[in-house]
Amino acid sequence: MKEKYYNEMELMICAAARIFEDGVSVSVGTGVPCAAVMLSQKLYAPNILILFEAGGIAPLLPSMPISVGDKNTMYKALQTTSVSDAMEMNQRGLVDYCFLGGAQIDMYGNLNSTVIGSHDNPKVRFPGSGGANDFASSAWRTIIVSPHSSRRFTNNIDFITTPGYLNGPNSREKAGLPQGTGPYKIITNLAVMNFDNDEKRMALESVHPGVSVDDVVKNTGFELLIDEHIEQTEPPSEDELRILRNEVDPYRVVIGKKAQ
Amino acid sequence: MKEKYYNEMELMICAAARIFEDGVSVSVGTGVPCAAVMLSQKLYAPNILILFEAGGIAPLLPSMPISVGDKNTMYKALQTTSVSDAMEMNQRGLVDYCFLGGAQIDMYGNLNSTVIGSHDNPKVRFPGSGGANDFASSAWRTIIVSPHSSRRFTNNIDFITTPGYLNGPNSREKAGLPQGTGPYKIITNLAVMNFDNDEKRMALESVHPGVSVDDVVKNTGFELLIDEHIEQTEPPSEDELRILRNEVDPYRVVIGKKAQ
Amino acid sequence: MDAIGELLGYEDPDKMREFFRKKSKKLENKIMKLSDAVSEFVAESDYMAIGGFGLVRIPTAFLHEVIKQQRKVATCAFFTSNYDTDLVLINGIMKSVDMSYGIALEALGSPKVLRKYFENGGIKVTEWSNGALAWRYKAAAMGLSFLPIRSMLGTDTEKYSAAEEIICPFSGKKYLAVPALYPDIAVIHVHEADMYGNAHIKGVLVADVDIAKASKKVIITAERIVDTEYFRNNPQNTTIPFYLVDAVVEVPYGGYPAEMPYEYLFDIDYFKRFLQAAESEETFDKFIKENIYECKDFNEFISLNGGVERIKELRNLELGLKGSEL
Amino acid sequence: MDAIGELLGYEDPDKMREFFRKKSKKLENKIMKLSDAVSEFVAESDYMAIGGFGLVRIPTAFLHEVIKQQRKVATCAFFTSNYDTDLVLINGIMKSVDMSYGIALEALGSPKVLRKYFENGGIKVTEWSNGALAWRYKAAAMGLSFLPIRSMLGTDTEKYSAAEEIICPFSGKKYLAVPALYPDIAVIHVHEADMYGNAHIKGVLVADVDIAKASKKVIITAERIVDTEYFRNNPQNTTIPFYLVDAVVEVPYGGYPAEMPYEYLFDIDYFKRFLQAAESEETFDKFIKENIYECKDFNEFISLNGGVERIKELRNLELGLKGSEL
Repeated sequence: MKEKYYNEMELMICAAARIFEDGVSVSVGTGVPCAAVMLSQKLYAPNILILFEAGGIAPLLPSMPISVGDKNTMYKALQTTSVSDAMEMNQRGLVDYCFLGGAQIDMYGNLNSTVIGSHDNPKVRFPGSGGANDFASSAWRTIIVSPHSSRRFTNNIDFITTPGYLNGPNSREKAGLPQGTGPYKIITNLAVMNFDNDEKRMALESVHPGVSVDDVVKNTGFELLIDEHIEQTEPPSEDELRILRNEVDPYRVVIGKKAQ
Repeated sequence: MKEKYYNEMELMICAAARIFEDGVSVSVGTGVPCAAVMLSQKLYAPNILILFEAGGIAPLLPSMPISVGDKNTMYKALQTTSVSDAMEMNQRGLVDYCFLGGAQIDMYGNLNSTVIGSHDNPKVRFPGSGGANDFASSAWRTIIVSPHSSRRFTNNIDFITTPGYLNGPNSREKAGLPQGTGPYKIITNLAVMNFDNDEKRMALESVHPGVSVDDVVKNTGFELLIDEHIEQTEPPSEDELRILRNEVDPYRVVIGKKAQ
Repeated sequence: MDAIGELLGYEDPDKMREFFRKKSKKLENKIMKLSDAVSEFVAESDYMAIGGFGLVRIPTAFLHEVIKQQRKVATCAFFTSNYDTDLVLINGIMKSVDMSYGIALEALGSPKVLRKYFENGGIKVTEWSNGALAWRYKAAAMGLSFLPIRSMLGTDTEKYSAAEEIICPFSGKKYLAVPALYPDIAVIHVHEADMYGNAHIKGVLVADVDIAKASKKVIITAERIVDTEYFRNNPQNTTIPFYLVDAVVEVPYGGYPAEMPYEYLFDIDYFKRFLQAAESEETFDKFIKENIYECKDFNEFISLNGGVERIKELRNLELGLKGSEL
Repeated sequence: MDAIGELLGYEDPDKMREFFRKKSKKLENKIMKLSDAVSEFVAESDYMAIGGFGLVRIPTAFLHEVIKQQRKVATCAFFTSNYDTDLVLINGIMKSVDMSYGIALEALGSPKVLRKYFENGGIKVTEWSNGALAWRYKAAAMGLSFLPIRSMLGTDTEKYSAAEEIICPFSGKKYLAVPALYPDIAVIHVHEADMYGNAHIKGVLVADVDIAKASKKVIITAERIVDTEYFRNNPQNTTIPFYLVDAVVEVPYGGYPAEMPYEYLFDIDYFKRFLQAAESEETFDKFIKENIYECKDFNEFISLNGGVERIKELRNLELGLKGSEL
């Protein structure tokens, strides 16, 4: 039924777009994160401050960038600057949210985007951290966007590229990472998850329409914290879909892709 | 006799101007140093790279600056940048010479421009280090320009604002300062001095025309190293004086002052 | 060497992160009247940082207003500073300062009356070099609690600073760690700003970008307000981005009697009068009274010193027009 | 945590100071032919750094010439890099690399053939984040052997790096010290340069200013050569000053198929062909042969891919003209 009027990618983008309070700063890359902040800017958070690590600060994104430094990332920007400047803005505590993905995620929200297999003899070599480790280290809240499968959601993570809560409570602080930071929400094609405040472990927040709690459990390779009562993720509204399809991504660069 | 065709200030400027090889970089402030590099640029070192710590890089100095960040320091400059950028250029080893002065100088070329008397209850408070300590720490060669008196040239220096050879051989390196740096020459209204390679102590190099070695000794509050044969400082040439007076300092901003 | 100077303007970097987190990142109209900016933002407990260098791009209008309102600050960085810190000294409640350079108008001389503040032992000085203070701002600007540097080592400047020696884990070399400097308030004079606080500085930047990033509150005074399109159409013009800025004040000629690069030269005659007056308490008080307290606003101060006619002369001098010479 | 990665590109800061001391600071004509710049400056023992980011402002012409001449380098920083390091990999003699991001064209996908270089265990990787590599360049640019940072701590990225943990003497907090990175050679593509090497970059600067300061030899490729007056009349345009630069090469469209901000967009069709070809060794070898080895120069490469007509299209796309859309 839901397929009638939206797809999984659209749902994920809309769920992400609703997170932001007006006036927050968000570091984004290409794809879903960018679509989400563009939608948010148009509907919920007109003052959202968008930044790209290549140096584009507060552009009026006319359409989806393909490269993190391309013309869209500096279109009508309020500043064009450098990687270190953007990273130092983050290190100073000025980045409220960052958006990340990964090939593997464990229950503490640690991410792997480096290798499958051993580091020195990998089965699959991924691009590496990029700016992910930096943003996840110092941005106040990390949002993770990912397809949902037990292969990806696993505690047998081959390599921690990017810090979540590391080994649990206080381990970020012990490692030297800035206080009060860490993963905040995870949005997949099945559900929205967050992190338990005490245990710093992943907890189910809502399941998408048509998805059962059991579907999520089956597709998660570790034990999720699950409350007795789990809400349903609010489906995309008409407004959201209209703006997403007509203004944010008219060429279906992102929403035309499969979520998995 | 010499007063007939040049004054002490002109002699000091000309003596300084002859130090620079073509293509060296020199950090300068206002006054004598600036006149010297301008003269040098016009006569001896057309490719001299002049920098001002406020951020003016390679200007075509049209006339004497009065402030280290004023319009002359950026006139037709090849770059305008920042204090830290200039200081980091120096820290990277890119500044060949710097020019400094001080209220007191000891036999190791340490300079005081902070206080006379005790630090917390000074008899006289001077402006402080400014950029002097930074340049003297990391520039390859420090040139000191000063009036010559036993009050100024003293080992009872009240405060080491800016490092010369500190306590003698190896003490710069032990303190952590970059290798191979230190004071190079001292130009006063009486003489030119340099530093003994082994002892790192001040040595007389030449006395100005009309000045005896004894004059220099009497006006120096510590024992100078003095070779048996001391040269006479080359007096300003006609070319030097013509350019200095007509092009470098036509309003006699510097050469109209007393050297003492 | 153990440094014995007082550590001023330092805070824990995580505490500062919490502070910066709460700063508004909204595009809001931040334009204020000069008098309101002073009364709203300058507090007695403040550590103040001032932009510009020497006789260049000093936020004079703001500082005159600080004196007029008899607003005092607890401490201040005397960094590349001349007339600016002289003005801050006039209010005279500072007990401690960070100092790399001060109480001298470079080649022009030193105001005797103000030097006495230090020579009477009334102000405790923590010593730094210009580089060290620039790097202290930069440490804060980079989100670090310290930066390693290679200056000051082995000198009394180090001894009377609040720096600490550390060892590089790669080279084994000794470095001096300078602590981050987080001013409570910074005042920076710029060429152009928009209503949100985006600001453009022409010519030498001194340490103003790092000061803006390091400071808790940032006041921009601007020669003129421009439309935001000015920045959106050339985002490399944005020397200081809006999200760092708390208030924007439009003050044409707001740097006078200092130089505003490409706009007007410093007024050397004014500074000579200032230095002359500073020879005695009596003449100095009279000078300050006439030039600051009794001027109803900054325009009146400019009028008193030659008005727009004088500015025109200084403009011609700055631009090298009409064979005018310094 | 003890990091176990190989330390690459590091040197003692005093040794580097000696090196930088000897670099010419003269205003000399540094313009060279592309082929000469490659043959004169690229050596097999080199650590190479490449300017730009992702699909943007890549010195393609220079890198194609490196391949044509079969010049190899010993190692390279895979930093914000896509097509650029892909090209360097083609010569395939690197045994160790510093890597924060590589072998992927961001949203477009990953060249399978080149990924194999890593998956076959033929290249040892020292891991970093983009921030860490940017800061490694910055440490060198600041004249420091290290910089403290707050990234990478607690992760395997730290473990497989060559960083060291240190304690801030003021806050007592743990920091990661990253070692300075001094490339032997850097190649940076810019909008305008003069014959002396003064260079202007428009739009995002990525890490190119720090790379230019950190590197022993710096090659600038420029869309166009301009007169030095261009810089003297607006010295804020000088993104990279002449004294850092060893050679200047004029290569119009020298970034193609990458984007040159404000000039031409990246050629997404080319990159799709590239990725398609990279599905197998055979098709990839053919693609590289056609596009690089068999092109007598960079102009021929552009002609092969649509020539100036294609550039015009990309220019219209870049500038958003004629309702053209990506």
